[in-house]
Amino acid sequence: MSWEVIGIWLGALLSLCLYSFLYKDNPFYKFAEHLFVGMSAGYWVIYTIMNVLIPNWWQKLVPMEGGFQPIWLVPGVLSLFMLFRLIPKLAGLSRLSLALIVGTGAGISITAMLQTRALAQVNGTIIALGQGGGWFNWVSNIIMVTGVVCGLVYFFFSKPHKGVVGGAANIGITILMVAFGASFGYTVMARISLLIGQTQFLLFEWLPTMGIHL
Amino acid sequence: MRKMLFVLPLLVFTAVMFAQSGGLASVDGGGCFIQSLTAEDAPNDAGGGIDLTWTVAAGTALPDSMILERFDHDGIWSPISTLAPASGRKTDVGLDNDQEYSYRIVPFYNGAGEEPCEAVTAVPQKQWIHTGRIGMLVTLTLISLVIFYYIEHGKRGGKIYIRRIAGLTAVEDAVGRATEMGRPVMYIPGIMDMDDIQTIASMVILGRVAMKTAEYGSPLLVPTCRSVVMSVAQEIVKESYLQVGRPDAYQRESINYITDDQFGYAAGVDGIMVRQRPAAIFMLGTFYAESLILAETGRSVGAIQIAGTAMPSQIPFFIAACDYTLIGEELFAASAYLSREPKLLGSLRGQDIAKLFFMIVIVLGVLTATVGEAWEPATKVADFLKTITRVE
Amino acid sequence: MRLAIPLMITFVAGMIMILQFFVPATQPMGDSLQEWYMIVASAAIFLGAVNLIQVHTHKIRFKLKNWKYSPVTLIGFAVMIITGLVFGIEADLPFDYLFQQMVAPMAATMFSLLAFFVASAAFRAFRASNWRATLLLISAFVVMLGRVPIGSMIWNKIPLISEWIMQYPNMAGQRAVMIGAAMGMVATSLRMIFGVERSYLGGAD
Amino acid sequence: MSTFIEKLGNLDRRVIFVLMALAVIIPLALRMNLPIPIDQGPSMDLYNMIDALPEGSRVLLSFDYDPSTMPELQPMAIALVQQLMTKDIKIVSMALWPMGVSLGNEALIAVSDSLGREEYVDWVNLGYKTGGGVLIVRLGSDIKSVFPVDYDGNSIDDMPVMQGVNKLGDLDMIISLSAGEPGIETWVMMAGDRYNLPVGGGCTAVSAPQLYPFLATGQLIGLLGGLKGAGDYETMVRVGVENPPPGIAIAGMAAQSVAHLVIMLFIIIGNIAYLSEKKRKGGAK
Repeated sequence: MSWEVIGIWLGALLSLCLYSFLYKDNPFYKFAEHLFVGMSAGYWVIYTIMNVLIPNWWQKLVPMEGGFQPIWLVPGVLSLFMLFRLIPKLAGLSRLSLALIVGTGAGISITAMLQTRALAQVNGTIIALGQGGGWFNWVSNIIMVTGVVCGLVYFFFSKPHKGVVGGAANIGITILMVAFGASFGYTVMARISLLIGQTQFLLFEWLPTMGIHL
Repeated sequence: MRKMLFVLPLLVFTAVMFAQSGGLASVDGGGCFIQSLTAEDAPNDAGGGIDLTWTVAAGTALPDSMILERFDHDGIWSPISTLAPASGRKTDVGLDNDQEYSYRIVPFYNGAGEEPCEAVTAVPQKQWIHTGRIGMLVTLTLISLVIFYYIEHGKRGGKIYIRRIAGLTAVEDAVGRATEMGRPVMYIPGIMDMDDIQTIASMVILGRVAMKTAEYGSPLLVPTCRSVVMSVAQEIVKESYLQVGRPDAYQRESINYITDDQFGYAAGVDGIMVRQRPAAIFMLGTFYAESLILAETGRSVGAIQIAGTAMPSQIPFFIAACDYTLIGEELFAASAYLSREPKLLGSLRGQDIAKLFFMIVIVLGVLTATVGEAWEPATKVADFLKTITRVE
Repeated sequence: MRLAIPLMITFVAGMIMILQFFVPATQPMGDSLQEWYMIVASAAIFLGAVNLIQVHTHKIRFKLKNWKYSPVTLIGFAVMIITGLVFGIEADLPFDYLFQQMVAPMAATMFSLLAFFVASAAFRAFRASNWRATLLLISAFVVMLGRVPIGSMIWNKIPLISEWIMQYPNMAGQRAVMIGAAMGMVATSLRMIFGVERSYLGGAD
Repeated sequence: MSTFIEKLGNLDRRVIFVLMALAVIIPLALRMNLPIPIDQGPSMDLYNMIDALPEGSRVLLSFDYDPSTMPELQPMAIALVQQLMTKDIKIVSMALWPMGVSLGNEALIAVSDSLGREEYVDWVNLGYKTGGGVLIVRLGSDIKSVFPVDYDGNSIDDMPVMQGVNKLGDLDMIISLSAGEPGIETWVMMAGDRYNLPVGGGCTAVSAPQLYPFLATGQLIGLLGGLKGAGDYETMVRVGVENPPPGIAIAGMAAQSVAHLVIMLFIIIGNIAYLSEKKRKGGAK
């Protein structure tokens, strides 16, 4: 029995264990779930060490061509502070590391979100209603622009949704519902694709190892 | 109010919109197979770059290949790149700022280099303002000003209304119901790390939910996908229990790390759901494909589910499988809604004004663009609006 | 006072990231900051690892419910760590083999459970209980039909209608959500950077 | 009668699960085959955009997915590589997802061998580095500092395919096959918008709707959505090619159709049950 066949069996049996959850919770699922959690946690630890900490930190602190770059001690110390969470007396120091993570994340988000999610979308919505020509495009474009504007009205929090604002918000939530329905329908296919992929694995890779060829 | 001072430097940047061209050097080939070669400082970079463009003359014999050479302060011409024998552009990078560099192109026929065309010179410089992002800088400055203005307004006791958000009025009922049934409350903060703004928003809401579970005395389970989120959650929940006066009821071990793996996390949380049978499940934060795996399992154990995310692709699944869903920005309004803290309500008011600004831009832009098709001058307004919302 | 230094770090880090976006000359500074932040965020994974070990040894020691499965988690974790440290992570070595043959199929299986859940969620949730729910139902139904060849066999206009729904109402809705959420994110980020919101540091004010 | 229909409305979800499983297994096991009509739209746009690139152009192909989304994205990878290599376009590939590297390599090697292309001359796989958006920004200023060596550990300095490619701006187009973040949206934000490069690619069907706005603004030039997009692309790439390799995506489409029908059937049953219950309750008043 080759390593490849053993691998296929491992994968297939674990898959079946996890699928058994669809019926109800059972010892097979519990086993696979616990194994999955443990192995994946271990994988990410190793992965972080090998792919981030060694190349992006250690090899910069102590470059292979020799020398020592003390500036890289700073992230090292901050990382250490983060781990001080484990020592109650020193736990407060981890706030410094947390502050760096949150600050950098917030700074990146502001520009990235404003650029890609707000300004670019506003820019894309500024169109001539007659664009494309013909009454059908007029109607479509009007639906689009009204949808964006009324959708935004729905997200008004500091104005009561009454009168004109209420009417617009109602149109807004209606458009949102149509959008969510469409997005759901569009996604069904992807979800089934995944099942197809797993089924193909079981039917065309695992069954043949037992001499069953479909 | 002091906080608003930060905008001053931003305004100064905006004021220095002056052009900073490093000078455009250009030569006409004059008989050479290269019709024109230009070199100029690469725009909007931290320096060290020179943009080169060249066009090949039509009607002359094309060389087999061309070599781009650079003359730098070492005083020698050194080849830096082989070019395809066609018109093109290239950016030379890694240069020293404020030094002069010259470039020329040497043609190769049958493997032998011939007389190069005339050289051009440019000086790389760093820029202090990204010219393609000035519109965005102005917008960001305005939005920040408005938000901080209303935060101050709220702090000073200005009255700010907040509309009803169904999912959030249900928080208290959900926790209450869990207590009656003697079952735990589960809080899932998404699968991203603390640098994600949705996770941060979720942590703030967690503080509020924890106060409720502390008051009602029902156990709170917080399985997390990230280590940092776990430790922040522990800190926040502990603080909430302390504030409500129930530090004894805080259980650190019920807030734990599962695994960084997206589906490993989903498998683990599903397991906890079917075994602990929480009566209320909160799913607030950034979610990807695991959203429906969690929500359907939560549904099958009969929990009241309140979900919220700004991920457009996952909202439909939460709507289908949960009792209440906070859509997009509602997630960020949650902390203000639950706490009614004036500064947060103020911030929300500021966000509304910012949205109003974008709505006006859209409506004005669409109207002028539409009118512009019949009456030319109106397009100028639309073009202006498109320019300020375009970001390079 | 104990929060003064962390709040200052948040402010400086946030401002550097904003600045480097608008001021090209400061980009190198932004790049280094991002590298630092990546290192610190990654190193925190050890906190989780310690927690995982604590939780499961605790379960075993006190024989809590389902404690018999905890050794499975611990062994799985240990095996990955040991094979990774001993053999490295290159392809075709034990660590990679275990990942490819065990972890990856389990992830794919969990992911594929969605096919079932999508069906049950659609069955239960898509009821024409009011006109808005009916619209949601119809748009989901039409788009679903438009995605598979059978849709166009029933009526060749269905893929076009489905495409139209995606391009207009869907796009309008997505845009409204995106712009709104962006404002929420910008405001939250600003509150973080300027220390208006600080509960994440533990302890309100 | 009405009570039976109403009972159907509260069907145990496990019945649905069984039928879904059968809907997928039976067509696959019997190898049902349904014809695929190609849609006009984002898939066609991507095809045309690549088709218009001159011979010898350089394209960055980023494999931003992992085995869990292979069924949808791997067929796209193969079809795209086929189109690029057939047209003699040079491929510089990399991955933002660790598992994407080997998946991408499989596709590259398979197609490259069948068409007689040469590694390092016609294509190269730079491998994976962590960092997502940050990484892309760094690639924008200097590729060599991020990837001094390729996936196999060879220095990229000496590779013909990398001649003249120092930063993202030296490439002609970016294609990302993306299963989420970091992925196509990251490329749009960090590379497309910043360096004014055309960005296209493929994604899982689930993320397609949220990428639609980027198509409309031109931030994305084309997009393959899910298995359908992959199937379309396979069909387009196969046009005019002698003895095309068997399409992986086409095979799965039959199962897709049947499974969709089952779900739609359940929605209809659910609604009939719901309406009949409502009617009866209304009548009883």
